[in-house]
Amino acid sequence: MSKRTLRKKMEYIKKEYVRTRTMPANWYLSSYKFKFNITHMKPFLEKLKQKKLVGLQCSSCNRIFFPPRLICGKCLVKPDRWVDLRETGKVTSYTVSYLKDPETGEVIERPIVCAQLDGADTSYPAQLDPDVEFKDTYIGMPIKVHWAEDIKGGLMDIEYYEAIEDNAKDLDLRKD
Amino acid sequence: MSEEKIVVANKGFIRAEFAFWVGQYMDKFYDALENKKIIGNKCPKCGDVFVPPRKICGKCNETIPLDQNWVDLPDTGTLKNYTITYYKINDRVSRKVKKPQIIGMVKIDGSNTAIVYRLLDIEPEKVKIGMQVKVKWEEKTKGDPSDIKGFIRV
Amino acid sequence: MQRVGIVGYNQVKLYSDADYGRYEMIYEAVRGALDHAGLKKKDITTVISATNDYYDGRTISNALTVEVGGGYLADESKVEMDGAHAVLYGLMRILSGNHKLAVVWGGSMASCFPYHSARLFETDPTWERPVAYVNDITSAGFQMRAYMEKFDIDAEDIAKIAVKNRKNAANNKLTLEEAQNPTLTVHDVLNSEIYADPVTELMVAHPCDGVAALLLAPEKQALKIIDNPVWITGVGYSQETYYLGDRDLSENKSMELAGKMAFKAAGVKDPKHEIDVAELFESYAHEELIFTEALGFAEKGQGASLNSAIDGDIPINPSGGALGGNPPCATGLIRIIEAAKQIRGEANGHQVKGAKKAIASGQIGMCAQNNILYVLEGGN
Amino acid sequence: MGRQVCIASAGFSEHASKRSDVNMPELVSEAIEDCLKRVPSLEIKDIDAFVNGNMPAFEGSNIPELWMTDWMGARNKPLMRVTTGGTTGGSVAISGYYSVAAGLPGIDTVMAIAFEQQSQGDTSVGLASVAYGEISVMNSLGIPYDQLTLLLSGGAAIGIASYQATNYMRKSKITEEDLARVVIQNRHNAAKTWWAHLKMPDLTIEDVLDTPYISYPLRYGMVCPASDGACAMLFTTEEKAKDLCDIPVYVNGVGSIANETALIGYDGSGSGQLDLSEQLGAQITSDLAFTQAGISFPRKEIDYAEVYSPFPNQELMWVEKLGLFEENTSPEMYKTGITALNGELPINCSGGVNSTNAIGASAMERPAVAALQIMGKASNQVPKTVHTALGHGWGGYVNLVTMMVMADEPVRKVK
Repeated sequence: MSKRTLRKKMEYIKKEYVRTRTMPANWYLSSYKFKFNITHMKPFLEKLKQKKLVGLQCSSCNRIFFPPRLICGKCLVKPDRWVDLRETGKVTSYTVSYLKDPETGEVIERPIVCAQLDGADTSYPAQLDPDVEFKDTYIGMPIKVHWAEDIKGGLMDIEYYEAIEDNAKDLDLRKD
Repeated sequence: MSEEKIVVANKGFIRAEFAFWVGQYMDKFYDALENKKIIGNKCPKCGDVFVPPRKICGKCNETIPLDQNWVDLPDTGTLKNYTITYYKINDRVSRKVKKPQIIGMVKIDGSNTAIVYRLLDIEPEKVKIGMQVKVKWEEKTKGDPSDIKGFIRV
Repeated sequence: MQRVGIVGYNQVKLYSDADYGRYEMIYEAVRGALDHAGLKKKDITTVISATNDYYDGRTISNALTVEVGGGYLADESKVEMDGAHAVLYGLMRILSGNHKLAVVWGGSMASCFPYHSARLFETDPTWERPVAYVNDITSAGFQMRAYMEKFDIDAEDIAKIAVKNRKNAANNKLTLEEAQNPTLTVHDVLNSEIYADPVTELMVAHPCDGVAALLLAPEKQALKIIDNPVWITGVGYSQETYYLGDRDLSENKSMELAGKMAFKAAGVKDPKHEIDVAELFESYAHEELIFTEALGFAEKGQGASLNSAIDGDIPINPSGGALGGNPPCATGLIRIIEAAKQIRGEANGHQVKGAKKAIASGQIGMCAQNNILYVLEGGN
Repeated sequence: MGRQVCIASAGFSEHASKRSDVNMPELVSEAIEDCLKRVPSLEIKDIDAFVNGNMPAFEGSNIPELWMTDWMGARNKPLMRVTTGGTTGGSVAISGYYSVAAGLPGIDTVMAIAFEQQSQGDTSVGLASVAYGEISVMNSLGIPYDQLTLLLSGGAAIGIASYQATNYMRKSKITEEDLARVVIQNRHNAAKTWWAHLKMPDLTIEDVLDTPYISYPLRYGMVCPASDGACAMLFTTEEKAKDLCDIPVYVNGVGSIANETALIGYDGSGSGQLDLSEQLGAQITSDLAFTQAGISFPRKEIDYAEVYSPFPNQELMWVEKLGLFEENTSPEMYKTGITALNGELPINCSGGVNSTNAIGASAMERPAVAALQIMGKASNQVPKTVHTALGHGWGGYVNLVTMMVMADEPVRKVK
């Protein structure tokens, strides 16, 4: 956690234990490899290049996965139908991250959201427009894809999600 | 799918560090090693002597008190078993080295267990099970297992 | 013990560096097992996986395999031992009466992790691990030397086992290509590179990539699912002490105890004559001999005199055994699958004639510290 | 089919941030000693089998059961190792139950042990490695690592909890004060539990709200500690348990239903759980366990609950999702003292995970404390008689749950 410096001590009843020596050991994840089959991502990434959004649909339970999934866990089959999705969606969950700016050392509060595209049945962590204050973020907030300037055919082509006007009449749904 | 399969194999790059508390029994043992001495502890029930010391004797499930039953042991022992290997293993990789290592299982005289260390200054052909060996101490001891550099033939 | 039916199984072919994603491989194994039994995802009530955090390079190695392993909204758990131990937990869950169909899968990809380093993590970190003299390689050498010294056995006898298993592996198309060798000789084995003298490279079950899955069901359900389930009638498992210096490495106490427990449960009184085929998880060729003796197929030190070829007295590892490919966490599971295949007569190319009762084993630890043994039977 | 299973005893080691005086096996042996103290007629050699577990990557040792064989008394005994991350303890307890229930010949008395010596390891790297592969695959799909770190600053346990907290806060409209109140109750309870870690008898709501945010809305003062500790439970058959102890605790229902992975998901394919505070897995698990235990009205029939709540918002959420309270009413219950030690439905009287978190052991300490409450032997014993209790565990990638329902009376299994 990056906020170590800001910690304030909380006192509790402590017991002291004899301190014995330690033996060192390391776990080098650098000696590991992680293998993934990403064949199913290829059509998705190609569509992204054309600024189009597609989800992968399980033909057994009709759930639509965005980003595409290798396996539908519910049916234990490979989803194989591509469906077009709109650029709009909503925030399903959010948190605020506190990261230090590497240059100024200032702690920046930025909202990280889980975005669900309209029509899709899954959400994924994404970034919100940097201009949106974290205090204005709420669950159910409508958002729209903001494309990056140079499209590379990667997940970063969706640079961030911008907030759009909330048409919901029921303002109760907003966070207080 | 008829398309060609794409499999990516990504390398990791982080590392986790660990520091294992050795506990008070082993701490005493390492204190002794630092002074180039070997100590063990004795099960009050069956009388087995353990090197390194343990809290519980597995045979009788008897707890050995921390402040009792310590035994001073010599730095000599008998070779019970050995193997020769070109492999060297550490936490990160295993690799093959040019010069083989002879790893021996040595029963310290007066103890009932055996410890595993390198055999030094001996040709592989001359190693015999049952031969008498002696600890070769590291010059600068640190109070860890590497204080015993290995065993040499008496 | 009530019998539990094996109703389906599947094993992905073993590769030294598979062109598979991890999730894809798990999915293929589990889906294949369901298809083999003609079942659907919704039939699964519990899933037990066998993976290891240090083999997969991730904490909670089962957390992200829920979907691909068929665990979505099923009672899920993980046994961090050999696949054969995961079968034990699946078996317990079935026997408790709480579950109707258990999926057991296990495996890992040895091409993705430093196998020997991960094994080194098993050693005592306060004493042995900093200097790393005790590891899976040296312990193999100690074990073979102890066995040879105590019973005055030639390395040739042990090499013969490696030759037999590697030849058998050549008849089993699911084994590792590199392990198969129909023309191997004892001379080749003894003159291959030194692994940990007296063990040579060809006596070692080298780790590889692979996943296997098995379906278990209680007696009544099993008979509804398929006509010829294979029954697990006995199981035994045990663990012996850790420090190599405390153990008599020339024999294997834990296998002996596991064998006693399993044979008692299955009502096997004379294993030597009742068992038709054995699939043992031997990490090294000499372990097969030590196990045969521990199980009472031969007197202590006489293991080499037993004819364990595919047409011998007791065929041992007709599938090639672990020497035919050793995917960590799956090998024991594959042994059970191979034994089940023998009983169902599905072992193409390496079928033992008239196999009705089989045993299969799994192990973990240095010098097979923890062993598990199953007795499998056919017939309704 | 299947046997009746009883808990005859449970034991703990002392928990602290650094148990620097013992190594892992010695820590475990402490818990076993404490467990056997409560069953004087049983010796370690009478135990037929062992089930073990911890969270290995937090501790740096692979299958440490092999090494600690002698310290547990497991020499030449059957042993099985079960690990499922945060739920490890719960999974080990459940496998202890199944080991007895299965009725394998010769296995009647089973010792289940869960432990963790977190001070030895690197928890942050351990947590990062949960989805390390997923992070790398997202990188291959075009997200640079610096972006990923930002996205995944909400990826570790605390991040997940803050997602849950925002979701829960939206639904129940609670304030941070409500969260702090839960913390106060736990820490005060911990002060009365001998083995607990964060004993804070004088903590106030203001103290908690005075600490900085770690991740909105969770503050430093609300978050669980990292502890070293071990827990042991003794499972046995009905007949043997009656001999061993006065009040055998019957295990009537167990469940551990897994849900879809959340947040980045497996393969980096996104979250199957849209609302992280929904916890479908927990709901189905509690349904399953309550059905097995013959409980139709948990609110009325459960006398005591131990839920796995490293963060206060989770405690509020779990008690609702497990069916103990109506949706969005639990903050009120904490305010009115219903969940306090002398309340109608006391919750986490041991101080809960919020006060003591030795990850591998935490989920076992829940059923262990619940069982001791039924026996009347818990160190912070509730004044009323406890007949039925539950112990719950949570972990994995927001997707694994364990639960055990216990009572002083058996629910007979239908043959």
